[in-house]
Amino acid sequence: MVELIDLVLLGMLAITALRVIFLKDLFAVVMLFGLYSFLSALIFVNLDAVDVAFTEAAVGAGISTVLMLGTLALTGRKEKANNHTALLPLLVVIITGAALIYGTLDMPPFGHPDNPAHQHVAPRYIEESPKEIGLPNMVTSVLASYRAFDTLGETAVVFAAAIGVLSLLGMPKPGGVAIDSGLKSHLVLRVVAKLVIPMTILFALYVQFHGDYGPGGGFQAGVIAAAAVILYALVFGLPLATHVVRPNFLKVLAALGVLIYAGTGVTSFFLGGNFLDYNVLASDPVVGQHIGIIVIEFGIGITVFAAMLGIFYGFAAQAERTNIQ
Amino acid sequence: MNIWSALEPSLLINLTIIVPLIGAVLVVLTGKYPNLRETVSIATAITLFTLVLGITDNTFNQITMATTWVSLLSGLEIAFSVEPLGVLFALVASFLWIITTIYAIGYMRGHNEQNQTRFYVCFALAISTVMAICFSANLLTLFIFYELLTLSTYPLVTHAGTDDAKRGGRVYLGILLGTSIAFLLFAILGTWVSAGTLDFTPGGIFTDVQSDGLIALLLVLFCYGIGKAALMPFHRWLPAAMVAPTPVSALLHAVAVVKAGVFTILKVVIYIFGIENLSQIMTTDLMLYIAAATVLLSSCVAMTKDNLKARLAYSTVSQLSYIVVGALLASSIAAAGAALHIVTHAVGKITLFFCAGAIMVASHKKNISEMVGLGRKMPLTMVAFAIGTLSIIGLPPMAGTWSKWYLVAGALEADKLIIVVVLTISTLLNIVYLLPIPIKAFLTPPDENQQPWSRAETIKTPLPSLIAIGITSTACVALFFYPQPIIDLINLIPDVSTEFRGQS
Amino acid sequence: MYSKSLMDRKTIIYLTTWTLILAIFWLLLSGYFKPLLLGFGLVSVALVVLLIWRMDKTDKEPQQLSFSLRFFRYIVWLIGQVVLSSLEVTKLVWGSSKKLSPATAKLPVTDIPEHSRVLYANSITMTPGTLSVDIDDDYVTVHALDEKSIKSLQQGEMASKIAKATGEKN
Amino acid sequence: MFEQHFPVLPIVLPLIAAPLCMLLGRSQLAWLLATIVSGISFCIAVSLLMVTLDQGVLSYALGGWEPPWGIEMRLDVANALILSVVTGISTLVLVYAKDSIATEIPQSQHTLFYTAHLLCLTGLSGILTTGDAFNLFVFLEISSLATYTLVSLASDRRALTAAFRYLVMGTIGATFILIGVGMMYMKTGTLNMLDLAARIGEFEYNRTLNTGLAFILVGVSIKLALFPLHMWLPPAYTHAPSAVSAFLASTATKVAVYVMIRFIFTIYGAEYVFYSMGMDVILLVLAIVAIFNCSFVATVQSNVKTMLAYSSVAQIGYMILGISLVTTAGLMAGLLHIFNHALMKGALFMAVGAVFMRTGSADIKAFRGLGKTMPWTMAAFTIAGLSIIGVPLTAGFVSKWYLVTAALEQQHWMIAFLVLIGSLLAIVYIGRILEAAYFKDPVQSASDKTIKEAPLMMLVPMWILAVANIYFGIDTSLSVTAADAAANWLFEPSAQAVFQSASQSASELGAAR
Amino acid sequence: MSFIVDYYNYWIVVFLMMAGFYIVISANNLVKKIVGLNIFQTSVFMMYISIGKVQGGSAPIVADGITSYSNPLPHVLILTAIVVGVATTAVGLALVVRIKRAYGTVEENEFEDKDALI
Amino acid sequence: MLALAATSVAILSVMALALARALKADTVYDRILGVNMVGTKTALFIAIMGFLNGRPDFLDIAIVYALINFIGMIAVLRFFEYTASEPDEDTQEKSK
Amino acid sequence: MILEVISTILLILGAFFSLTGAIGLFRFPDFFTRVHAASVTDSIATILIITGLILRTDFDLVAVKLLFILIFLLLTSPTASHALAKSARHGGLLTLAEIRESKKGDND
Repeated sequence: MVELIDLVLLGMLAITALRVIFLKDLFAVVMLFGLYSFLSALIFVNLDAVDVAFTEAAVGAGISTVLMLGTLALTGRKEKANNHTALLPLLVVIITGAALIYGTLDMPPFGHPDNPAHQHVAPRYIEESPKEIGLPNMVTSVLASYRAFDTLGETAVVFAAAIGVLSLLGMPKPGGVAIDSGLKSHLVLRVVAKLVIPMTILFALYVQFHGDYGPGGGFQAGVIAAAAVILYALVFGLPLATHVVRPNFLKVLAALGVLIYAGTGVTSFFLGGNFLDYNVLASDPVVGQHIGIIVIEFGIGITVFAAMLGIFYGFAAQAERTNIQ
Repeated sequence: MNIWSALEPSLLINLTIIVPLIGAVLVVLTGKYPNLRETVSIATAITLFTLVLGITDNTFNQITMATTWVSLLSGLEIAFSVEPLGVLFALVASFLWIITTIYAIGYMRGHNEQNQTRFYVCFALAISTVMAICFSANLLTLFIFYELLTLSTYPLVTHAGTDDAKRGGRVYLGILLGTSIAFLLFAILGTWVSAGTLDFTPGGIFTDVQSDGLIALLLVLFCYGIGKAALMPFHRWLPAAMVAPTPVSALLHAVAVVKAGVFTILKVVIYIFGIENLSQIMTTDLMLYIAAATVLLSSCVAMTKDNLKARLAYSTVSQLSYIVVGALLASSIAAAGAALHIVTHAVGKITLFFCAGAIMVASHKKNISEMVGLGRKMPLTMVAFAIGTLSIIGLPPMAGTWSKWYLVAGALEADKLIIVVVLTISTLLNIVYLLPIPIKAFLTPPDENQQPWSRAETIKTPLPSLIAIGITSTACVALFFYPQPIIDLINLIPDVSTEFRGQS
Repeated sequence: MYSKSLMDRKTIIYLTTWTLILAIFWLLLSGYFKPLLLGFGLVSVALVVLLIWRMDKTDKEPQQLSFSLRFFRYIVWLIGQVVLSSLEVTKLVWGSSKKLSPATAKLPVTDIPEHSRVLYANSITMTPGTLSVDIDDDYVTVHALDEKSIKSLQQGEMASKIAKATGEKN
Repeated sequence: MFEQHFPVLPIVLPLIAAPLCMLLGRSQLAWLLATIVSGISFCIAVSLLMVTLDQGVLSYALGGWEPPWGIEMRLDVANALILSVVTGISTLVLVYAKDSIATEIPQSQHTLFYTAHLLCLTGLSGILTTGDAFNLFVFLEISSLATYTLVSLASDRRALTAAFRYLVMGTIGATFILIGVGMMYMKTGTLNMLDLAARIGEFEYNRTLNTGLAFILVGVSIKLALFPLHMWLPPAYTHAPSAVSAFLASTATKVAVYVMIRFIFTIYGAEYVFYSMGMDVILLVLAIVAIFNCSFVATVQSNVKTMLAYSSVAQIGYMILGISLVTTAGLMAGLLHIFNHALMKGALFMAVGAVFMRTGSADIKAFRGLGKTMPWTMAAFTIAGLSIIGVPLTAGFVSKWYLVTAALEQQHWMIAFLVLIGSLLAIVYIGRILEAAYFKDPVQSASDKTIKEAPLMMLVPMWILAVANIYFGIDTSLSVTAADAAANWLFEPSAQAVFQSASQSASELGAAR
Repeated sequence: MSFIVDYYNYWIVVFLMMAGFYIVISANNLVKKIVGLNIFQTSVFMMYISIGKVQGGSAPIVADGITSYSNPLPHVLILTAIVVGVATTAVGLALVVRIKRAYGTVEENEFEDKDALI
Repeated sequence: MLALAATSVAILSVMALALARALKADTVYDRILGVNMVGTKTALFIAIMGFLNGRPDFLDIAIVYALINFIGMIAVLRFFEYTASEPDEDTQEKSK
Repeated sequence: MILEVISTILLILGAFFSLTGAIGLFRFPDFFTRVHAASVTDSIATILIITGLILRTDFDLVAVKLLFILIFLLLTSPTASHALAKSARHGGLLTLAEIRESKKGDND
């Protein structure tokens, strides 16, 4: 069953990808990309990667698509026909693809439990992490403890992206002229949005704090919460949104998240452990791990929330500016 | 003779290199006061000369002198040691620096040149590097200072700052740096990798381990890598560099730079390949004939040049190849001749350049065809010119006689009759392109159409310049009659002797 | 409808309603009754309520929540309607497409409380066969697959039920 | 008390400082903080270098999880050396940046500049220090993202397109690396570099691993701008703010070269890469072509920054050449050139930045007559330029010496010769600038403002690098010893033996827990 | 046949990757390039997740009665990679917006013409 | 179990059909409609898959899908609102 | 057991309605009519399927979550459809009736 679903979904993806190549309408391209992302997230669920699916759905289909639409709004919808030859790219792609196919020939068979990948490092995570870390969700254990440094890096990447967008696009001025923006004429939308947003944010917080037990965690939570505020901004307009969540507040929040995360690591210095060693945070190592993970997940959450929302603000501010002009 | 005997002998080497540098600094500091500046220059030059004299003295007394600065690369150091060939070159260079400085004072002022301070500074830097070249103990040190010499003389070549000067400078730098990096450095690296050492060792450093082909290749690379020796076809820089002010041409292109080139070739031949082994190298003959061809061809080119300095430049190219020929003949006597030729050609050619410069300053004439009847207006200068000419040609009673003599003897020793023929033809060519100048100056009556020489113009030959010309021309004659100290020094060089040993 | 003083009684009731709903929502989502997670829940609910308060302060469009038995009764009725009309549409789908006679009409909404109009519009949309295309102060524009549906809407059963279900409280 | 945490501090300090910088808000304070942090990192890096020279290897288990289960920071001489270079240059660039960016970047963006710079430093340090293949990818992306930002901060609109091109190429490169790492993981089940090495050692020849390596090498080659994949680099370096060009040119590509060395020598092992796969010939050819092609292109550029950028690509060719010789000597020459080239390019770009600041242009015409008006700047430029050419007594000579020696030891006479010929081209392009500076009269500009010497804060770092060029050209003991030790370390098969025991003890520990 | 069953997943994923890669390098429009980049990356993520799948395994969250779990490590890696991807996308799109403002176009050949870059 | 499998296959087919609609649409709005339908069906599909795999606790993901799908739709609408001034919006699209 | 049978019936019915909607997406002539088809799947199919699923749970938190999904979908789907339709209408898309009318007008 799993294989069948996998095959069907992959087939859908392949068709979508092919269609994207030939479409000239960029809006359609972005829509199809959103679809692609959604379907790939479905594949992730099918292949047991629920946390990944969670993230891909929120990021790929959510944030990325929204940002792309924002860009399209500013840059125009139609790709111009270009007459330069596509032969060279095709050649490059064929060679690369051939190399990859060549590489697959010695690959371990798909899904086989004896594959090297399932034999060496992973078994320890599966067998020991519930004891060592005390969390049911192994992905969270690995993410936030065994490979916490990767995750710190990931937070830094998000922060870097926020810095990048901030420097490129700037931030909207809070409480600017409340020009008529947003979907003002959509009464239904406004009402439904007002109902949905609080629920969404609470759901995000739920995801934030239950990442230890089920799929989710700081990153997903941050994105969902940001998505909720983005929804507000879309419906009620950017000025109101910046009034609710101020850009400067976001800046502080983004920085704070990274600091919380790195600070946890530094704290373990002072308690005699290595960087990010949570065992020393409490007398019982398992409790220490739990504390550490909760704190850093919180750090990730607020950085991601702030960064994603900040990035959206940046794009929206540009759109708003051109709108005024 | 050695006023520095109180000092540690090895320290003298450092001093010879450092004193000009200090001089350079002082020149910069005193740059605003021309008189003071030039006093400093001369004082430095004289100090340096006395230092070299001290080293010479020590050399004759068989005192070994060596010093190491830093270890530059693994197993390679910037190190100096004194050996007779270097002393010889150092003596020539430091002595002629004094003279050139004196001359330059006259010339630069007479010509109202710009940037005189820069000029003197670079001058001092160049001499410093030349001293380092003289005493370098290994190829790496030599190479380093060889390159520095190129760089420090580049501003001198382009001193005028005109488009011509820049073009000349570009050729100068391009060929010298190009050949040295592409060939010389390559040869040095090849030597290092194959022989495992770069130290100058009497008798050479190559053993049977290295393949013949490799050594043959290295010889070619060395000969062409040392671009300052102006072996064809890499001689173009020398005429190009003649755009420089005359004192520069005189010192650097009759003495320091070009002589550093042939000196390096001699040194490489004697201390890296070993004169004894040279005859077994496949490419020796090839390079010998190329050098011989350079001798003849550049003489021919010289004849076609009307510009005095250009003609002198090609003459230099030709004369340098004499030395290369001497070095490659693989005979001890020829090598001695080559070493001696460094000295005799230096004094001879510098005299000629001085004269050319004096003529320039005094009459603003550059072309030979315009110099008709000049002898009467500038008798002293032209007499000196005649002396220089004779010395270059190699006619007694001038210094050049001896070196040519030994070179011919060396060719005979090595049983290379063709070289004897080449040398003879070249002497004839020398006569053809050099002798007409003094002859025209003295014997041909001035053309009526030409502007008559006015007394007032010729008088302007600056006194310092005249003094310098006097000294060098005297030296030309003096070295004919009293070459013994030089020859003694040359005989100290390992494997080199002025004794005719016949075919061995 | 929204007084200037932010913390008047109405607001407090309103925020309390929200707090209750959110708290229930949290508990049902979480399913863990450990002190730690309950604590997080508390913080989370507080945060969200704060945000609601800020949003309302900004956009001045607070959403009253009213849940009553009537409301649920309406929902059940609605589901029944949905099933019925679905069958209609299914017939249309599987049948010949020529039977389609789409129509548009404007229905007055003046007799429905303002805040319930959205519910009305959504109910229309939810029932297959009818689709609210636009809504403004007085009218809701409806697009229907066939004119019968519009007629049944015009009879106003749905409208009156909504008015009943939500109207009382306001 | 922090000694045992030194391996991780050069990453963590800038990472903590970056958000602080943004919170500070005042550009002066941000500058101060960034400079101090970068300086401290430099000191730590140097002390790490000393320790590794002394003791060999430092391993630091993050989170207290032993490798391969946790992420490991692993310092040996090779990365400690480059780490010192990167942090050192970063500190100098920050000193330099204060005045430099004042004219090039709007005031409001200054704190962002410092934040991005610190993030970039974090990323680079992380790439260098980490002992985990995937962690490397993460840090690669931190540095890349920060770099895109830094490049695009310039006021020139072409900086935007340059940054975009860089972004696309860089992301493709990173994704390729990701593919490669995935394939490695697939066959070995681990991500720790030494663990990977031990496991890959069991394979003689494997198509998946080959493809993985090929993808990693292509990806890294994009990041390090190896010849046919270098097209993003010249525009990026040309249009970036001067301080950024100086920093990137002397660090970013070097770090990528290091990554390549790591993957080839530590993970796959020279034998696998060169004898089983024959990568050496490919790299060799590409390196030679890079040297010549890009040097030639450099000689015809009119924009000095572009010229230097192409020169960088050519110089990277030298580094790759050293790697492709497959000997300790060659690798050592490559590493040494990484070190030396950082010094040269840093000084050159700083000097050009100073000129840009004063004349408003980096065109070669703007250099006319600067020998008189900006003597100190041009003197520093000259020294570094001579170093690029490889004039004796400069750092450039030393690396060229070792490179050619290494080639000759392998009897690659032709290659050695080509290397030297290639450096002749450097004479041409550096010569053009020097000629303009010293022998041409300044162009009469419409505005009759006189060109002043660069401010002290810019001259000092520039000159530190210029003097370093000479110092490391004369006293080569430090650089050569370190490079030699590093090369030996990378080549030594016994390095893996050390790990074997370490991993065994680690697994015992893991079992005990 | 087992050959195909073993590898079909990888092959299709390779095809998807290449489709994305093709869009990146052939597209002239910058937004489309970014879309291509995303498709490329997403496909690579799928490759990783495929590596992590264990037949008969379940999602790596401990639950009663489940003995076989899929490999959690690739999931962790890809979580990080997704974040990196969206970060890159955001910066890339921001650059596109700025390029549009500076050049008035987001077609690569058009602004190249405007610059006459090297 | 069979019923679940059958339902999931049915939903998969529905998704495929909706996808086809999205890929080959008469107007932009049809495309959006298709995309939206894929989105909502995905949420349902995940819910069913949770049951199929015996892990119904993945329903959180389904919630996220529904949510994100909604936000995506709103973003699209906002985009239309924004670019409403652009005249050539879907003329080309219609003529296809 | 009975629950399972009911659940199965509900699921199958839901699947059937879903398919109906999807086919309607192709069979219906214009955008607005297609929206109707889509909303079949959105409402009745969702209700049926989720109810079917709920019957298969132990009526614990899972059921509650399913209920949430249902509520959420029922809240957002019509909203989205409505907003889309509105947008389409404002964007100038004509309904079938209007097209027919205008054609009639043209013929006249």
